[in-house]
Amino acid sequence: MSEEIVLQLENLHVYYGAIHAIKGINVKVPRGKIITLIGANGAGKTTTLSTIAGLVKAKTGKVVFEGRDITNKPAHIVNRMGIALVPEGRRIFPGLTVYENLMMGAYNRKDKDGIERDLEWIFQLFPRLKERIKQLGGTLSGGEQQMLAISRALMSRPKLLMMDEPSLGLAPILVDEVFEVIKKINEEGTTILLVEQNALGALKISHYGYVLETGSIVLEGPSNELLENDMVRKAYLGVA
Amino acid sequence: MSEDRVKQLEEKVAELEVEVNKPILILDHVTMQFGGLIAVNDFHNKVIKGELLGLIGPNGAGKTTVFNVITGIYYPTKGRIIFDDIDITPFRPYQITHLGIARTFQNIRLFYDLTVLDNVLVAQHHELSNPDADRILIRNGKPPKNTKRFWFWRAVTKLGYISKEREMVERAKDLIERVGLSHVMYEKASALPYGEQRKLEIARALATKPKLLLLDEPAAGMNPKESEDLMEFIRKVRDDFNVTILLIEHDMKVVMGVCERIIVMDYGKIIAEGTPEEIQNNPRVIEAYLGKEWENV
Amino acid sequence: MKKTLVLLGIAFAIMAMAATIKVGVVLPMTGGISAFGQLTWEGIELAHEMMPTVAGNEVKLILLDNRSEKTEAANAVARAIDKEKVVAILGEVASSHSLAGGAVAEEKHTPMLSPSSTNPLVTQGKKYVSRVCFIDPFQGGAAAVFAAKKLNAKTAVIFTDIQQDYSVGLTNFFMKAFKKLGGRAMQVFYNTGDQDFTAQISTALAFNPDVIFITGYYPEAALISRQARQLGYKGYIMGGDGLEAPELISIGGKAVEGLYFTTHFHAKAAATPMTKKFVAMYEKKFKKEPSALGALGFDAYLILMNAMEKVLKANPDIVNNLQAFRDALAKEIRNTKDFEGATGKITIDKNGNAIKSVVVDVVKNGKFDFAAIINPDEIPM
Amino acid sequence: MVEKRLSTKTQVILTLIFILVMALLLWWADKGFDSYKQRVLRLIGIYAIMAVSLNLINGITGIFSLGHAGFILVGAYTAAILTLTPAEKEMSYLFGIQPWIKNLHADFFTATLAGGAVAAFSAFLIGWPVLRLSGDYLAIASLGFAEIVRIWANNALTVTNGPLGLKAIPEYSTTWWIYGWLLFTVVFIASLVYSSYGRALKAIREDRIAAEAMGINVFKHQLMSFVVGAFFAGVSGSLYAHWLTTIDPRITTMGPMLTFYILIMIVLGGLGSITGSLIGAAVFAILFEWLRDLEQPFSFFGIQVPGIPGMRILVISALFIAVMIFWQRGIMGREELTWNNLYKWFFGRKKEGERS
Amino acid sequence: MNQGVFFLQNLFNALMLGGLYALIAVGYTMVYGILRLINFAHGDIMMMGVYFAFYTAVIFSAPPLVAAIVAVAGAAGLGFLIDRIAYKPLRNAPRISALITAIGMSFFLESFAVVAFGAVPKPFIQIFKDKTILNKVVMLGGARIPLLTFLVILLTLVIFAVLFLIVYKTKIGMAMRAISMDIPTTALMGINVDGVIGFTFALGSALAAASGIMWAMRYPNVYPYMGFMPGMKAFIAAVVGGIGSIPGAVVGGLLLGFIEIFMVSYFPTMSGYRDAFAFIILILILMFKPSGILGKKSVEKV
Repeated sequence: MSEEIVLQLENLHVYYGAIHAIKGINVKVPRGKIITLIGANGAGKTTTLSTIAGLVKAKTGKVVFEGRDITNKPAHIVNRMGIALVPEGRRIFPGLTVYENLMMGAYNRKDKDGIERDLEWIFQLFPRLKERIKQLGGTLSGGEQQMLAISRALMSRPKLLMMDEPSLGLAPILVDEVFEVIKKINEEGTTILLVEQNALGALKISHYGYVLETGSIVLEGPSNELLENDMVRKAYLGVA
Repeated sequence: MSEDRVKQLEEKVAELEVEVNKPILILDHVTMQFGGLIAVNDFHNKVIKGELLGLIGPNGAGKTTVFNVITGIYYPTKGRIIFDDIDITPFRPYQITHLGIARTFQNIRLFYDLTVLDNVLVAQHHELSNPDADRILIRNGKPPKNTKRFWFWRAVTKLGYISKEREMVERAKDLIERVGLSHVMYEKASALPYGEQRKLEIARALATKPKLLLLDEPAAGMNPKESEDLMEFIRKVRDDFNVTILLIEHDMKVVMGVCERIIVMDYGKIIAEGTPEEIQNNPRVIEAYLGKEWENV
Repeated sequence: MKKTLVLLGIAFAIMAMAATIKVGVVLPMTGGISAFGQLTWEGIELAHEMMPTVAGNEVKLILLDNRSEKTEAANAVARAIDKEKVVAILGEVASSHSLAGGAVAEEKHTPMLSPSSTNPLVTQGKKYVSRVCFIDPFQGGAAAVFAAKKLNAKTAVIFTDIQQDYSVGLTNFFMKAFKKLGGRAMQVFYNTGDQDFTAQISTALAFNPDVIFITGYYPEAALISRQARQLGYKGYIMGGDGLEAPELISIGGKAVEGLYFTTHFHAKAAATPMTKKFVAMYEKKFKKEPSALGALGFDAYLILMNAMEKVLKANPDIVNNLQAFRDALAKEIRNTKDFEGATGKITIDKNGNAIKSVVVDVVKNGKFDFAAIINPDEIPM
Repeated sequence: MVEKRLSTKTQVILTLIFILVMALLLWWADKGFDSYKQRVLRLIGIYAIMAVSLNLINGITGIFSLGHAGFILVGAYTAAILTLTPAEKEMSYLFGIQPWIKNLHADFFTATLAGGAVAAFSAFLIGWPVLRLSGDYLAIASLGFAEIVRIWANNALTVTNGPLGLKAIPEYSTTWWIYGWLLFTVVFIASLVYSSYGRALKAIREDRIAAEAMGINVFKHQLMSFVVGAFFAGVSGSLYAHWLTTIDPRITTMGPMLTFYILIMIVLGGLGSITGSLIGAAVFAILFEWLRDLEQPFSFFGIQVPGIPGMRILVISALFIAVMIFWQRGIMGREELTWNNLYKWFFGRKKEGERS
Repeated sequence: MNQGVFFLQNLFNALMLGGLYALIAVGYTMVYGILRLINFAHGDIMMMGVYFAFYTAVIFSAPPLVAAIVAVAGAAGLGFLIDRIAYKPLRNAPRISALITAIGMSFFLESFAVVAFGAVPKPFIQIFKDKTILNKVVMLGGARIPLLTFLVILLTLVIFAVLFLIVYKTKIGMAMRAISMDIPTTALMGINVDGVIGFTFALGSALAAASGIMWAMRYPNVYPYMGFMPGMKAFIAAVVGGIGSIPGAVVGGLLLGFIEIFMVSYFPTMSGYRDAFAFIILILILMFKPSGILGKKSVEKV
């Protein structure tokens, strides 16, 4: 089966000052799939996403998106090419209303009708946001903020949606809901690169996974195989 | 038996229980309001000496606010906080620390530009320099900690300082050893990996010689393996250092695994309280917080 | 052959004799009061162009900026004396700077000649520091005489720039003299750099003064005049030598018409030949009307050269003995008598202060015009 | 693993030798330098005291104070009023003088101590409101207080002689006095910084909330740092007044500009480094004098460049901006030039390999 | 002069001064609002703007309006450039570094003006002649009020309204507000953050130039240090009003203008303390309402 690769990381190295955060990783994201990166805190998951998004500069290596080299392009250019990132900790704009937050996502879009349609779609996905459309982002609860952050990213109609720890800090009951939504978004045609600590949840919904440890990929494979892998089970699923 | 008698006996039992399970901390109908938002609503509970108590609840339920009220960062809108028989409600955070409550933070707050050793040493400074907490102790009929007088001049002139400093360093090194960080003693805190930063933060809190230790999401950002080590570590801390521990945690495995009693909060209110088993089977908790997955664990 | 050698020898001897004499110029060329420094420098430059040599020796000016700061004022003087090995120093402008720099010059036994520091303390008790301008008690007295006798003023409001020692000093001397002459005076304060004086003016007008006397500098004086006229003040406006600058008129516009101020020179008043020469040269070089600061700088240079010439004529070899030269020069400067400078006839007394008449100018048709002259003996001291 | 370090005894001996060598050098400079170089040398010493004291407040404790000039002014006036004789004061106060001010008199050492003490006391008073603020607000409020003090000095004619300032102050500030006080300042502040107090101050700088949770009375410690810094600022003010021999409350003499200059010194040397402040003060004082050559006419590859006044400050401000952009940590960063660090520098290169 | 007229006169004096402070303060507050940077060079940009106008008018004998437009455009360009060169490299540095750089930039612009334009004050009136209608005086209930006062007040209102529209009703305004909350996340939305910040600087600097020209028409004295005190006062006005808030800048500016004028008018012996008033108000406000009169309170997250 030949898959179209949307995003490819080739031997990527990233440094924070003297700290070698990413040590030559290779990742492929095929169109229409959910790919997940799992690993402990400090393994380099967030750094990988930040590098793709253009927030952090790579030292060597390449980021290729739809055949074009986008390594070290500024964040706003990367976004305009079709990559959206739902950052860790949600990072919604607390002083903007829910509506304005969503519009920030659609900042570079000119098609008014399309924006309208996407708004409708998002309100279907998250009916609760519609109720709170005039509220300031900062007054939403944690779960609602996470939904808003995802919706905001979707408003740019990304070809690739990257999510950094969407389940972080959420009540267990909400975690499941978030994974459900991710799955649904993917089923409607968006390619997703997901970073999670909740390895179980992430692997359950993804197609393929990479395991990151101190900046290197130590294991990769189809998600269902990783779920069975002894090392993964021990270190990340907490199953002896 | 008459109802009165039953009541009397019950009261007697309760009294005895009080003797045995003496509370170290009482939150007496505490309410914390920010503008229109009620972050903590009539929180009424206690922490028993020596126990390992968990505080859980969804994001924004007011857990961290409870910590901030206990440690004096916020002054509660209503209610009192009694620690070790002293009403600490009006006290400043540093005074509360001096009386014996130490804490860690949700987003680790180390002194990043200081070495591991210095981070721990900072926590011992107050013992020597803070006579005003002594005054509080004396006023409440407790033995003072005998803070050194004229510590400032000793520090500057080094008269009667060097031996004390040496003592402090010894104690700090010992503590660092006990938490297993001696290999990074002279590293800057910022250079430590995440897990060790968490440990350092706990070590630093322990260096203030607390009776009660508040841990704010100690397992955040740890993988299951690390979390398991952490549980072990927390239990060890409780036993070795003879402290009472109150912790906020999201990782249910940690909470259920380590805590003896759990309080569940939602929208600023306590919605349930009990042993891990009781909590896991409490329908309200399942509905508001845990979800079905936990029902039959 | 022998002849050539002799000729060469003579040539060498002449070259050896014709030394370069260094003169340090310490002025605020940047910073808060840099305008005064730059105006003074114009006059000094002009005089140097006119008289680049003294007794066959080339004069080299070394300009040192003091950034309008005291620390630098003292450092620059020290540098001129020790590093640049200057014979004498021209400067500084502001009295407070001259005090800081003067202390250094005095200590190092180097003559210093200030063009425009009018505070009495600048030369007090010093042997090496002199000036070519009159002192404030003198100026304040002259202004009071003019106000009381020529303008028949009975009441005066004095605008004092509380940040300028010059202004505060002048206010003090004017008030004393004016009260002695039977007038009533009141004081209002402002700060250097203030732009809005409407509050002070409103207060002043309530006193109903015959004359408003502004003891500060021209930028504020121009604004005070404008705003006073806008608020309907009809009486006289007066000021001290700090007002003399073409900008007074260009900023003040019609409002300063009829304004009187005491100053150091006017072409019509002290018609020395040098005045005319100075005015002509200045207008040619800078394409604008000369300023009093420029004239004082010009005179300071010339008086220094005059003294130098006398010293060198008496003993040409003194060029080679820096300290002796400095000592002799300092003495000679204080022997200046009836020197005809651009600002009139100047005599420097044994305390280092210039004795000269005070000129009163008036603004007429957008130009500075001569109004009166007050001689030293008219002033009640 | 044990840190590579010299024994305390070696360090003490090295330090004593260093002080002795410096004293000899100073003695030589005091005899051999012309007065210009001596002036600059003394100015370096005065600047160094100002810089080290501001560094305690800004660099070590992390209180971004812009009010140092105010303390310097208070110290300068207090000391100058004390060393001037009643007769001298009578003469220079044009608007009359408060009798109690007139009759105050003391020797230079006492006057300097008093200058420091009054500055420290004013810091104690100002600290109560100012230290309740943080960040930019604190910076602006402290700047405001310094300006209020300066404006007061400008208006209080019978106390300070207003804008006329104080003149003919005796030139007591010899090289020995200045460097003696500098030594005392450095020893005092260094032994404070390298004690449990210093650690507490640094902890406050790093994270005041965590510091408070460690039992540190943040306000009291900040106030202490503020007061100690102000004391030495007052001392430097006294030395400054008796070096310059005349002071006034002008904005260019004792205004925000002076604070900014000291700030440049400590940022250049490295915020948080005492030795850095010393280096910064020296670099600043020397640079300003050295760059005077830029303002003299000179020839550049055969082209005659006329002297342009103002080039110095233009070049220095451009350099300063460049330092901030490319070299934010300054010369020393937060490190100190200690024997241990020198030792590590020369012999400790292997260290990185040793660690696993 | 009777009491009523005296009061009216001072009222308009205060409105004029306060309006000018407010105009300068708005530029300060915008930059602070999005970058949390006290742009100490703001007053100096105003000074440069006035010089631009002066030289355009003198060298090219341009009509006043053209000179004003050139100055506003020039200052906008300068503001943009300053941000690019000096502040942009420090976006991720501690805020104190940026603050110190701003102080350095202020020194730089001042000394640049000394070297390039000379320190001798230039009379701005040469361009805007005395006969300009704006210098006409209107009699109002016995008080004499220059027409310029009305222009300043009107312009303050207009600029305030325009800015309000830009910030709250346009996309770029939304982006500006977003940047003030979270820079990296704004970049993730596909917004050229540096472009928006540059735009803010340009806008603030253009405002500075516009207010500088009016300042110079009222106080026609152009010199390299003219920006320092107005800049300082405007900054205080911005803080007093609530820094980051545009209506706050207007309120703060007017308040400062009123207090200065009325204190000096009714307590003439205190006029030497005039500059101290501003600082005393500043400190009082910081003590009792640190976020300013109209500022929002920010709680530090623990």
